[in-house]
Amino acid sequence: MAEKFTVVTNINIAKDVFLMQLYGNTEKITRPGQFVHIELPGFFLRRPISVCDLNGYKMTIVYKVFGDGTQYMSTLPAGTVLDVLPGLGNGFDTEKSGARPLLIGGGVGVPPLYMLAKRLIRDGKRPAALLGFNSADDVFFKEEFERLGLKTVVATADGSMGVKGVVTDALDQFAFDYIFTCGPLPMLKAVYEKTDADGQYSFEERMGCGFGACMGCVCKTQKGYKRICKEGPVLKREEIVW
Amino acid sequence: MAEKFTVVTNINIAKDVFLMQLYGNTEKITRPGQFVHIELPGFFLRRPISVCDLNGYKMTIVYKVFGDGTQYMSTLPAGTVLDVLPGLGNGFDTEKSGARPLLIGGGVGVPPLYMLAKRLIRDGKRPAALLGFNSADDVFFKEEFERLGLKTVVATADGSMGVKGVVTDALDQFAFDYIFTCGPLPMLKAVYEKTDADGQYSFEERMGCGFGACMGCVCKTQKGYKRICKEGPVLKREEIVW
Amino acid sequence: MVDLSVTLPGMELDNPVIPASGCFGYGREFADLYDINILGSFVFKGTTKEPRFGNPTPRIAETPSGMLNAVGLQNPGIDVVVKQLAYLNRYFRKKVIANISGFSIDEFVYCAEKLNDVEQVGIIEVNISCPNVHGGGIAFGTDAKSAAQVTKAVKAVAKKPVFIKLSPNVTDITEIAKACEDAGADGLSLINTLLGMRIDLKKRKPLLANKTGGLSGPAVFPVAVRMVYQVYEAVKIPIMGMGGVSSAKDVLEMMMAGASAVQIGAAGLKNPYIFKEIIQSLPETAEKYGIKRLKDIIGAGH
Amino acid sequence: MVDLSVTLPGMELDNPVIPASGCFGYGREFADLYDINILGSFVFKGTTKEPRFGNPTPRIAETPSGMLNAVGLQNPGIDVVVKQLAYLNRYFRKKVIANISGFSIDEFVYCAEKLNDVEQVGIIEVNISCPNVHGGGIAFGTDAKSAAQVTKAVKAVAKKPVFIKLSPNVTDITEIAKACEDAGADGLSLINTLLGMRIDLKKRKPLLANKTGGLSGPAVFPVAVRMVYQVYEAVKIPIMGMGGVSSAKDVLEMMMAGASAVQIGAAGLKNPYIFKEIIQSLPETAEKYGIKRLKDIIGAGH
Ligand SMILES: Cc1cc2nc3c(=O)[nH]c(=O)nc-3n(C[C@H](O)[C@H](O)[C@H](O)COP(=O)(O)OP(=O)(O)OC[C@H]3O[C@@H](n4cnc5c(N)ncnc54)[C@H](O)[C@@H]3O)c2cc1C
Ligand SMILES: Cc1cc2nc3c(=O)[nH]c(=O)nc-3n(C[C@H](O)[C@H](O)[C@H](O)COP(=O)(O)OP(=O)(O)OC[C@H]3O[C@@H](n4cnc5c(N)ncnc54)[C@H](O)[C@@H]3O)c2cc1C
Ligand SMILES: Cc1cc2nc3c(=O)[nH]c(=O)nc-3n(C[C@H](O)[C@H](O)[C@H](O)COP(=O)(O)O)c2cc1C
Ligand SMILES: Cc1cc2nc3c(=O)[nH]c(=O)nc-3n(C[C@H](O)[C@H](O)[C@H](O)COP(=O)(O)O)c2cc1C
Ligand code: FES
Ligand code: FES
Repeated sequence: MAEKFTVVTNINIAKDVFLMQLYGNTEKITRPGQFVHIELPGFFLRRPISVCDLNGYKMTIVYKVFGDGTQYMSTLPAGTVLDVLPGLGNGFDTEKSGARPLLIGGGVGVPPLYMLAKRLIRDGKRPAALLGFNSADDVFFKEEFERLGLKTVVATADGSMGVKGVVTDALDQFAFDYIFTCGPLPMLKAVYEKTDADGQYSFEERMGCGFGACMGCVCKTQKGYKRICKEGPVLKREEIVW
Repeated sequence: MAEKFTVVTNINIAKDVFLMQLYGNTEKITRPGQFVHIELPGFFLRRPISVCDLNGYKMTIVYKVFGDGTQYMSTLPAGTVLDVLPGLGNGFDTEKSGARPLLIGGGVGVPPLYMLAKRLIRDGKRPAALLGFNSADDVFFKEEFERLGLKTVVATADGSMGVKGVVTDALDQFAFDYIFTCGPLPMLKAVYEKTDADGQYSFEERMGCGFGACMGCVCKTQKGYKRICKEGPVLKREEIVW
Repeated sequence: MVDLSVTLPGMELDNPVIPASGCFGYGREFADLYDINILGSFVFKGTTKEPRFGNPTPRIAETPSGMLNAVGLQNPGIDVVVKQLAYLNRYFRKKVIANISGFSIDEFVYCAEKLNDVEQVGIIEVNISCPNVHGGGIAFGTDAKSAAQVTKAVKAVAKKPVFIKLSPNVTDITEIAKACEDAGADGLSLINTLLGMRIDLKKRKPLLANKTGGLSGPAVFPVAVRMVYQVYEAVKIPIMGMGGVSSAKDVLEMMMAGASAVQIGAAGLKNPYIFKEIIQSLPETAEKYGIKRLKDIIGAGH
Repeated sequence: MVDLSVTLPGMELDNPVIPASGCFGYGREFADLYDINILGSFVFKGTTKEPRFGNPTPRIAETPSGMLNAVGLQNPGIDVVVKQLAYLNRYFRKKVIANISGFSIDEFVYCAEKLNDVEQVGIIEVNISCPNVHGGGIAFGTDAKSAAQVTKAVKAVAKKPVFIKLSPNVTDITEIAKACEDAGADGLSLINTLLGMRIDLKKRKPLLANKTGGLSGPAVFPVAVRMVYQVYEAVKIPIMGMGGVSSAKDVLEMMMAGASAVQIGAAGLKNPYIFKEIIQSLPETAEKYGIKRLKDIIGAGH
């Protein structure tokens, strides 16, 4: 009775990174930054993956092969039916955004920012994108953000594309009044420390249920303990306790 | 490195009974009465199923939906690739057969007798077939045996087809000098008790490995303990201890 | 029609399906998905005297057909919980089962007393077996004498029937079960989680911040069935059986082993709809095995 | 190139992969499939003083990600086994590990003595933990004192290094491990199977003729890792780790928990080629985690 989603495409778009389109009932997905929890045959726990784009009943996710589960996912042919819990988590609150938000993504933190960018544009904002990767091989979605009309800067740790360094080394290329960011913890922390701008930060945690029942994913915030899967994954800057 | 077999067809041929054709390397299958051990995704142990027919690299098996594993098997579409250990067990020794062997099968004990019938005919014997089922709905392969030219009698427990009763109630319809039989334990025992004819009996046991390593399937015989998966599933009449 | 009803001390259940403690919160998240009044009852999250944050994260790891958790009894403390329970009847009308934990006998007693006047609580389940708390929590469940002491102390104050929840991490679970029965327990719940560990190959460290965690899910089912079976032969008080149950067939198997009702934990974390699915398929499944009244099969496997 | 070699008392192994007792017979069936000299070593089927038929069938049941077995130590008795071992070198050139069981200390001693002169036996593994034999077999493994007595008695006669194989069905495995170490054990093997049960819903009886059986396979892996981890911290003698290992990654995890070598049982019954597959993929897998010599990661998870 969870939703059934059918794999439409599943293609390799960067080193170990795959883009999967799924067809199914997406009605529960209301905000960018929400995630879906995907059951994979042979694995006990579901895998949480952010919604990257939404077009009616067609949902796009982008994932990196990290361990056995995502490795298995990357082998699924079109037509595979997956059991999915859609629309989990709070997602980004676009109403809080300033007029010129900067979207900062690191690695597989980039995908949810794509749907976010579309929503912000729809709301009349003028977002820009700063995307961090390890190397040119890992880069994806630069063109996609550009095609949406965003000023898009890529930073790579080895300098093989764009700015050499981490995202915070390229912050000065932007004028912004708000931040939306998603990526590895050290990146989130560096962004937090390097800027005073208000903003929203999306976190990761290992999950049991993904819908608030097990207390597996709890983190400490300025406003008490929160479940990353339910009151998160997005925390407001002022809530964060490092 | 076990053999990969691809499902070619998987069709319902009687109540809860399916015929599956598989394509793969069948070279290890040398005798009728041998079985294959099939790995099913999501199940820890393999499922032992007798070889029913062999045509080069095409193997036919016939199985009944009994529990969760065979239920799952019945849903597999053509093209599914399965991991199979082929050619297990001793199989029937057709050289020992008399000139007019009677093949007695009960339920899903019938399938291995089909490949056996073909081999016996090739060897110049004149086999006949006596097939027992619960009800007309359950009957399968009557025509197949007839098409091979065997006199074929069906017995059903409820009398809805052929002789009313169990196989031993129809024994007197045959003149035979040897018996090959496969079916549920009570049937094997009844056949053994009702006839003096020499013959070979195929047994079932729950298996761990299926290839002789775990001692999970051992049964007592007149010649010491034997592994049903290795020195069986076929025992000679004189070996049997009930 | 198959009769699904079963009986526990002080509770008549429409069916034996009960979400297990720590895997259902207070039911709120599930009530958002479907009407949870279809359940036999549910056990709410383990509660202690003082509020507890629990263990640092990661608290969850995956295992073959199961999971490890090291939540460590995160809860707002019994006083807050008692207050919140007043609102429970807005989405659940039946009696619930309260799960309490403690680090000293006094703490167990304190929690049990607080629950005496909470009308919606039908049974108190005393968790002497949580493997994820340091400082003695588990010691009560691995030693027959301490188990009996906790039982006696809680029974002395509790106005509700008391079930003791046993740990599977013991050499002889029947010894502990009998000690609890002798000390006055009205029933037993088993099993809690098996102590396990995973190691992160990249970090070369235990994956869970707490190092070890409790194993649950289908992987433990055969261990749970065995323990329920053994305890059923050792005691006369009713058993709530759990550990790896994830289908209607598993419910029947657990009952045949000796359970009067069946709790489900990990399987409901993976699939929140499983309680509904199991309750809906129980009649048909029972019929397949010639079962007319579920009550009839309690201990039928002996 | 990754160095796969590891060392056990009296044995240098090309790699840590060792088929576990009772899951490999004497290797004959596997030697028919591929050259088993690729193995680090193997442990042969548990042997007792007298020949044993074992338990009635069914002896095997399936469980989620695992299996139950109640074979019950079927073997032709140590005298016959010793004779047969003379032919082993026709298809296996390396040293093997002998697994012995008994119902009294004398029987263990008898078997150990018989093996003193069998050149190809490198280590004696003393199984004080088989859950499938009635009449005390398991009692040795669930009580520290008895475990120490068996160890001392076997050590007094054995000319080969002695590993004691521990039962996981205990409250505190470190206590038993330390008792064995103090009594002179050269090493420890863990874990044997967890006691489990399945019930046949149609027959309303335990599925196994023996009622209970030993659970093994991937389901038990996290329990095994936890126990190896705990025992590694409690003793100084080497550990052979096992329980649910079914991939090269699992081998590494078990070694990081503290195992000097890794045994594989149930996974090889499901897939007889798994030993070969794991040994072939170990170098690549190790490299992925920056491992140059497997020896370096023994206990690295602590
Ligand atoms: C809210 C959220 C959104 C995410 N969105 C994306 C995304 O859009 N694209 C993407 O590539 N990745 C995303 N991730 C990370 C992704 O969930 C993990 O990479 C993935 O679960 C790894 O699974 P595995 O089987 O390959 O790894 P394994 O290590 O084999 O997984 C074992 C267990 O650990 C969990 N796990 C491992 N790494 C993580 C992690 N980083 N976060 C949470 N659980 C983890 C797995 O879910 C599984 O339960 C997201 C994580 C969260 C929490
Ligand atoms: C040598 C041999 C040949 C066989 N040939 C055929 C055949 O050609 N057609 C056919 O329909 N059936 C055959 N069977 C029986 C078939 O193996 C079982 O019906 C099947 O394994 C049941 O699996 P399941 O998952 O549906 O049942 P479950 O009960 O869910 O299976 C659980 C476990 O029990 C084992 N098991 C259950 N019943 C049997 C049984 N009768 N024999 C052995 N293991 C069992 C399963 O293999 C599995 O390991 C044969 C059995 C043996 C031993
Ligand atoms: C995330 C999680 C949290 C748990 N918290 C508690 C708890 O607070 N109190 C308790 O008695 N048991 C707790 N348990 C144990 C379960 O109630 C149950 O005994 C165990 O998980 C076995 O059942 P299962 O295999 O169906 O999950 C918890 C289990 C899980 C998975
Ligand atoms: C069929 C079978 C037979 C076994 N026989 C023995 C035995 O004779 N002696 C012994 O010490 N362990 C025996 N074991 C236990 C294994 O050696 C091993 O300790 C256990 O199965 C855990 O490892 P695994 O999960 O890899 O199977 C047996 C296990 C199985 C599955
Ligand atoms: S993952 Fe269960 S509460 Fe968040
Ligand atoms: S099934 Fe393992 S020896 Fe026959």
